[in-house]
Amino acid sequence: MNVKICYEPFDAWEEIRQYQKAFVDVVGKYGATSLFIGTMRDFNEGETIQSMSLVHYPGMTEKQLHKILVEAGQKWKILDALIVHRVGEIRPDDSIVLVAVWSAHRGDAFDACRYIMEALKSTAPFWKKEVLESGQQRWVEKNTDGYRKI
Amino acid sequence: MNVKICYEPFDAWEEIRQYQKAFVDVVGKYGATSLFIGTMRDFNEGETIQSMSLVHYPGMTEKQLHKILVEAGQKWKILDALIVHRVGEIRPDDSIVLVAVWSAHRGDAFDACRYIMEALKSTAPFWKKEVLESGQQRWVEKNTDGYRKI
Amino acid sequence: MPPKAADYCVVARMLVSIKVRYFASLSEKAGKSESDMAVSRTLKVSEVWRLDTGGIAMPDNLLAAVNMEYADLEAQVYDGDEVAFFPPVTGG
Amino acid sequence: MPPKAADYCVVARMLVSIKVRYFASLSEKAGKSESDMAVSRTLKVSEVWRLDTGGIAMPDNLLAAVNMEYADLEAQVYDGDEVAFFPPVTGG
Repeated sequence: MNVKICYEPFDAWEEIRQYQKAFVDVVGKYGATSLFIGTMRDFNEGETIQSMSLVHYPGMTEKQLHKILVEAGQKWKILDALIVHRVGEIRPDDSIVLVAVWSAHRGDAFDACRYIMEALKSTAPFWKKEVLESGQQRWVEKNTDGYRKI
Repeated sequence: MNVKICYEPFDAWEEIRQYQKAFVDVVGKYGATSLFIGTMRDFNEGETIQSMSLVHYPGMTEKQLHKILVEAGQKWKILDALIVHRVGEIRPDDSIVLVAVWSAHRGDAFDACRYIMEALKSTAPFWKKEVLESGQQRWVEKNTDGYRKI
Repeated sequence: MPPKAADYCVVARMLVSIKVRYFASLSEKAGKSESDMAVSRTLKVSEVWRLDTGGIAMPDNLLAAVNMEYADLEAQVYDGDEVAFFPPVTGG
Repeated sequence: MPPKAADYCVVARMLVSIKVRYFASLSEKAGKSESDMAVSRTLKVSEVWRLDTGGIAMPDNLLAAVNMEYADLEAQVYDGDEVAFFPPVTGG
């Protein structure tokens, strides 16, 4: 299980491909991979967003993300899991987060991937500051609950 | 929304990357991508599996998969969705199925991806015949329910 | 203009062509993967099975499709239709 | 061997060093992103906020961590600890 913080743009597909190359011992064991990729949109709460600054708490972020992966591993049967999260100056269409879970069966992979994503959104110390079209900046105040239907 | 049947091995990450290249009109609009990849395991029901033959009903398969995508689009707000499914002779570690859903928010992407996968597993006309270590062949009799905890 | 007697005769001798397909374990059970039936009336899906397989017992979990859409065993089959029989699907 | 009076004196003059960090909107509110406090006793997290910010009203949704783990505002802070204050997280 691995956590990676990226200071530069990352290619989610390439990250996964590279990570899977090291999968010598679980080849043939995993039947299910569930992934989530969060991508920067060019709109939020009715405004056009030019760019975004993503700050984090180095040290606590990694600690908290590892904790989330361990918790997911206690709740579901997972073979491996990966979190990649971007920080720094972000542009629309950049990947912000990648969560991947590998398991023998799909129920575990889906549930664990979603759990990790929700736990990350509500507890991992990252904060977004948006730059609006006008150049005005604003902190994003809170994340929504992804399980709730909007 | 697109459906693709592959007669040869496919690289899930490359399929996605290529598919996203055509995303001119939704760039900046999707904040969430949920993916599922089903991979061939080398074991099933207590037996080692050498290879597998995946047969389908050409014509009905595509029709049924499109129907599933349309239904998902009626239930959730999705911007695009893709299903890639392999048929033919399959080896352990080969990708069998890829489901990808793009939407503005993660709740819709997660829910729709899982729905599509479960609907595919229970209604799309594909059948697996496993070749065991002994060379003996057997048809897989039924798929399990991926929402139920095993 | 009222139809003439000859027209009725043509109708009575109508030919209903049905394409039948079997998939996965059912093609092994039926001993064929497809056949073309020609009958003189429309049939129910279950009758297609009975006539085309020569009366092989219908499996409990049999699924059927007419023209590539899932169909009930009681559904009616018309001339030119394609009827398929298969076991529970196991893709994905 | 019982402690000597001199040892008690040393204990009474103990120095508690605490690193304080502020993130996101709270670093703007506090006017700093970090500071080093030196006090003569252990403090609760809420006291660290009060003393280090000079009494800025505590936001309702304030979150705190001690040594990079979420902590209650009533939690005790010891010498060498790092205390962080931040608003609700918005990553992902």
